[in-house]
Amino acid sequence: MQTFGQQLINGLSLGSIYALLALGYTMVYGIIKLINFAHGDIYMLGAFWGYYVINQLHFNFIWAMLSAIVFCAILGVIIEYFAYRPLRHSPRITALITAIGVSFLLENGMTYLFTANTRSFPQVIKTVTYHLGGLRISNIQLLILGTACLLMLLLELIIKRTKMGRAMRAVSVDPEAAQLVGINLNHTISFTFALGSAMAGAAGVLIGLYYNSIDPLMGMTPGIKAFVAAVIGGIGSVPGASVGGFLIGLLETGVQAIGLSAYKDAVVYFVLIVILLVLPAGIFGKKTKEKV
Amino acid sequence: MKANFKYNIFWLAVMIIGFVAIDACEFLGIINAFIENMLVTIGINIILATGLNLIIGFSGQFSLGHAGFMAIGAYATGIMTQTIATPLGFYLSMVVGIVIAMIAALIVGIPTLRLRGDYLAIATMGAAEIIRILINNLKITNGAAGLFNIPPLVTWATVYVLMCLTTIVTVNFIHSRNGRAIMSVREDEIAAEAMGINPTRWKLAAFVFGAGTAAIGGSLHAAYIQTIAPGDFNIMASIAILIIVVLGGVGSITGTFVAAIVLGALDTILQNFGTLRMIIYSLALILIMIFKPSGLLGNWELSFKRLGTHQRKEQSIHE
Amino acid sequence: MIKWQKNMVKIGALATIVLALAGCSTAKSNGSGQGNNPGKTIKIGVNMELSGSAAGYGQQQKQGIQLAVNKINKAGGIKVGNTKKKIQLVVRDNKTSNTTSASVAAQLVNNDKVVAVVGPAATNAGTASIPNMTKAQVPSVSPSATDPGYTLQKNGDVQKYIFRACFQNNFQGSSAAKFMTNNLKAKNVAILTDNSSDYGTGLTKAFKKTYTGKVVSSQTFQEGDKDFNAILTSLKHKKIDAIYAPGYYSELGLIIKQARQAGINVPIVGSDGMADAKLAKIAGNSNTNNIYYTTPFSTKSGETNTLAATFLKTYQAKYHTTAPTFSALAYDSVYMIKSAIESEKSANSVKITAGLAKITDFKGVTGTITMNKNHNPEKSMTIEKLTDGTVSQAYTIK
Amino acid sequence: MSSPLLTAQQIVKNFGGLTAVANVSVHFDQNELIGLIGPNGAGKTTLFNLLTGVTPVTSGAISLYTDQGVQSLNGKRPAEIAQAGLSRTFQNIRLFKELSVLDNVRIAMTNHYQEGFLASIFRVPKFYRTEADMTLAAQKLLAIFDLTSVADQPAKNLPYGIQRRLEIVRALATKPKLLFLDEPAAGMNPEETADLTRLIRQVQHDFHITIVLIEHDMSLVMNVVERLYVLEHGALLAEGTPNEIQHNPAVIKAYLGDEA
Repeated sequence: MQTFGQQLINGLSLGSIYALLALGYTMVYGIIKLINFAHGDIYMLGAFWGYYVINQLHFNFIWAMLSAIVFCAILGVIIEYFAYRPLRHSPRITALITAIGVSFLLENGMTYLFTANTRSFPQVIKTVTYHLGGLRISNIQLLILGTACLLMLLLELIIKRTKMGRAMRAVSVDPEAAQLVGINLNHTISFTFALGSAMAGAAGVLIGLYYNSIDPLMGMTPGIKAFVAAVIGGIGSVPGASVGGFLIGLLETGVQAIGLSAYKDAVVYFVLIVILLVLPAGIFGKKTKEKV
Repeated sequence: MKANFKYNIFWLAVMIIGFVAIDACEFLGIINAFIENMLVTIGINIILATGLNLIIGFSGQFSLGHAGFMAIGAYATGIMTQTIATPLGFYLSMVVGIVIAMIAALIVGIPTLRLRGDYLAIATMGAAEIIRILINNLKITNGAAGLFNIPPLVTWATVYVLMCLTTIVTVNFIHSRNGRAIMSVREDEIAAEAMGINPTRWKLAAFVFGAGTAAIGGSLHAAYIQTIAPGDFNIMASIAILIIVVLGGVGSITGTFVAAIVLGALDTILQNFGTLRMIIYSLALILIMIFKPSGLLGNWELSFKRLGTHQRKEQSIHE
Repeated sequence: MIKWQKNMVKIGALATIVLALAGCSTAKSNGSGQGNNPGKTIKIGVNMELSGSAAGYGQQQKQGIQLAVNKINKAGGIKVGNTKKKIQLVVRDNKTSNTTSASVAAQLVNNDKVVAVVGPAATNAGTASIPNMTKAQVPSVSPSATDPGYTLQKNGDVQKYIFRACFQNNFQGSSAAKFMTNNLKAKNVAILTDNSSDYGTGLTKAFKKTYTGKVVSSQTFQEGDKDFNAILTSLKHKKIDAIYAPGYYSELGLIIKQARQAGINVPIVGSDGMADAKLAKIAGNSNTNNIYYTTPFSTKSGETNTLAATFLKTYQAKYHTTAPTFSALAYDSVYMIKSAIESEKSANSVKITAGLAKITDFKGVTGTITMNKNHNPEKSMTIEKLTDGTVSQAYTIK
Repeated sequence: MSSPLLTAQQIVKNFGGLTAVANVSVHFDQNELIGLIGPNGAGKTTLFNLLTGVTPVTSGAISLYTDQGVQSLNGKRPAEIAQAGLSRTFQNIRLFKELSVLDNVRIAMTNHYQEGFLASIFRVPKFYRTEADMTLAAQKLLAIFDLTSVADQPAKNLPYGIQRRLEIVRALATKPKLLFLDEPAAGMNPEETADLTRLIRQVQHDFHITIVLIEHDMSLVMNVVERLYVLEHGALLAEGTPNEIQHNPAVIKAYLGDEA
């Protein structure tokens, strides 16, 4: 029972990481239907930014995180402006390939500039492990879990309650019609990228701190997993991304707990396929039926 | 009929001239092992990308799992030629690979092909990863260490001939009743169904066909490189094939040829740039996509028929 | 219909020509068979993982290679007969891809005309390069291809042109097993294997073959994994005396950290992929206790081996960090080639191959090396113990 | 009266809590030209979709009368229903836009020309013969409807009226026994509508098939059809000849209420 409780904590803490990343995926996809392959790499850049400002400029944790959020938001807007905006009216598969190109560029550019070596992230917050009836949970795990939930609520609020959020929803349903009612398409999409990338930046610093290990390819695997999480949850849906993230986290933990660690990813993909077959648009996705 | 035959002879001549040219260059030493390596890689990529283009470009189904089927072909060859190290053994293993890949494609395709767009992409990606993880954990495949010392049963000539054959078969498939049915499903599934075309069946046909060609590519890869490992067939490998298809132009087999050659040559030239190679490659990718959003050739197709339109009229008169 | 048959005949004729031509291309003989010769300089190729998933390890090896070449060139170069020739490095990136590794090998031997190659780092990339190396009769020394079969052909004969500077898996795995039984008195162990390459799986196979105690649990992880809490939690309540975890420092650092934080304090034993100062940096010094690993190169060996001492010093001066094992192995690879050239008094690639096969009592940074008949270096192994993140003890195994 | 071709008995369709079609029974006879009218949202297109299998019925029976006897179409996929001899056009034109006019027609003939997979791949003479037969048949059909000149053009390049016509030709190419036309005159000017009227008569006459027509253009409907069904709120309001319907008080009320 105690082991089960501990595994639940492990799963939730892993899931909160996927959820953090999946939120950014889901937002960008929701609005321009682009699988932003470079999202995982923006997360990597956030981690590296944190690494440098803490080591070189001696920022504290809060400032490092805030500055990483701003840095990644700007980066997201720049990438959107140069790489995706020219392709807005092109086939979606073209934009996908461009996103893959951006991802390659960020990974290899960072490898070129900073070498491929793994670096240890400066431990600006000392890890404290709390013992709760035989269960262990660290302050950083709680921090990540808290941040993931907080950001999810914040996003939900922005999307549901603000003017920009309304514009985002409008664009995601019908960009042309949104323009007709006076919504600035470019601003809205830039804002979405800024928001999504900011979340990746926050995730980068948090996860860098948690695992204490960063490298230029760190965004690849979590990026794909987070995308799977977003799809399971119903891509485009904020609560869906979180649920998907936690689901994958718990699933991976469960599979490893019963000793099938070699098949952990296979099980995740299998569950993904099964969920899509039952719910073709994910758990929270809206089913769209073509009108005849 | 006579006119059709003329075009076929024309294409055959092109293929033979290509073969003779490569052979002559090889003989004269213009093509050394390095260039040959590049040409073979390009040839294998053409086989892989043509099959994927059939799935993506012609049947309109976004598959991201091509490397999984390639892995099946590669491992069939890797395992079987350990015991039957003859050219016959290679062809036998290739056939076995094709059959297993097609069966796997059926198992994957029947449930997933009802998904649409990106959901299908992610499901096929998952399926390919499951195949790779199984290979990574099986004894017969030698797990993560992969297989090496695979007998060298393939020369550039084998790759060339098989490249021509798969292309002919694929193009013939597309330019037939089958191909038109597949394209109608891409254009409008509901209308196609109202015309008596079973969309699931035709999507599946394209998917299974593509998987078969992927297995051929895998077999050739295994026998030429003589080393295979599960890591060769990961998501990035599927994406590499997808890049060729999109860069050449979705729905253009000619484009697939051009893109495979351009990317193959680019990759080889970039080998001289050391660590900068992947940076230049990714920049090139982004720039080509921005300036040529529908691919290098769009959906343009090289056709001798179109080059001689007057002959077409002649043909219809004969009929 | 008759016309059609006529045409069929034509196709048949053409097909015959094609096949004849195909035969012609394969029948062509393959060069004179003398290998590559040096020009004014001795060209040594580097076929290395400089991008892609193994880039971290490849870049460390490249640093070791460059250090060795700089040192040799500063001293005037390599003595070939009566003249001294400088080394010219040709570094090429194989992207951690087997196909590219084959292509890079072909380019190095055919276009760059190198007389020897250092690399690749991984077994698979290495085996993919073998056909081209063999065809051109140019030797390669891999600093870190550990699969026992790497230097062997299918029939068990040695690959004539393929050498390595590192231990093969069987030796490391069985040494670790003996060490855990004899020194750590571990009767029940758990195994945690890096399942993404031959390295971890090969070591585990060798370990299981030798280990006489009970393997309580055998789990795997993938390269790039960062969260091991689930596996570790499942081990926590099992009765284990030690953990055997063959893999690289990037993942092992995290395993150590998360194990210690989860309250698992049993010894963790690994392999030379762990022998890197970054291990303790990632794990945190306070967590890096009771850690052992097999390695050919001990940072403590500077105390007895003067070569190692100078290497460590120059490496520290140039790259501002303690030299990792991969760099040391790559450094030795270059010197092994140098030694082969000097003993054969020729920098012809076939001669270098012969020289490499005859290496005996070569004094290297990673020990005194003798090349055995299977092109595996025989040298002594060290097991290092880490306490508070630094090497506290070193056991030598013969 | 001629013998029945298709009957639908008490068919019901519920979408969630909403009843789109309630207890509708219709019968279409051999070689008949039938109109289906009703205000917007009356469930006309839904009825088409139910009969052609695009959406499954909640309850009720659909039967097709063939030479081999009565065949139930319940639970059949649209493709099977199409193969059984029911074809249709769409309210919002659904041509294969990127493909040529000729290919649009040839695709509809897919099930009538068995080429065989291997035959097509290896281009045996039989393939060329089948392909030539198929093309010839398609060209003949195009010639009848005056589309020969645009045969090689992609369907998306055609003007609106021609696209509608092509859709009818494509539907005919499946060799149907029963053809459903969903608002064929929508968006046409009076001249084009007049053309269409002639066309529909010609089709029925030349191809000896049953045609069911949804149309808002009363001049067209009253001109060509022999019998009419009127739907309102998913239920059958009236049935009869154009003359009867025009004088049916319930219909007049429904229409005046709708247009007022």
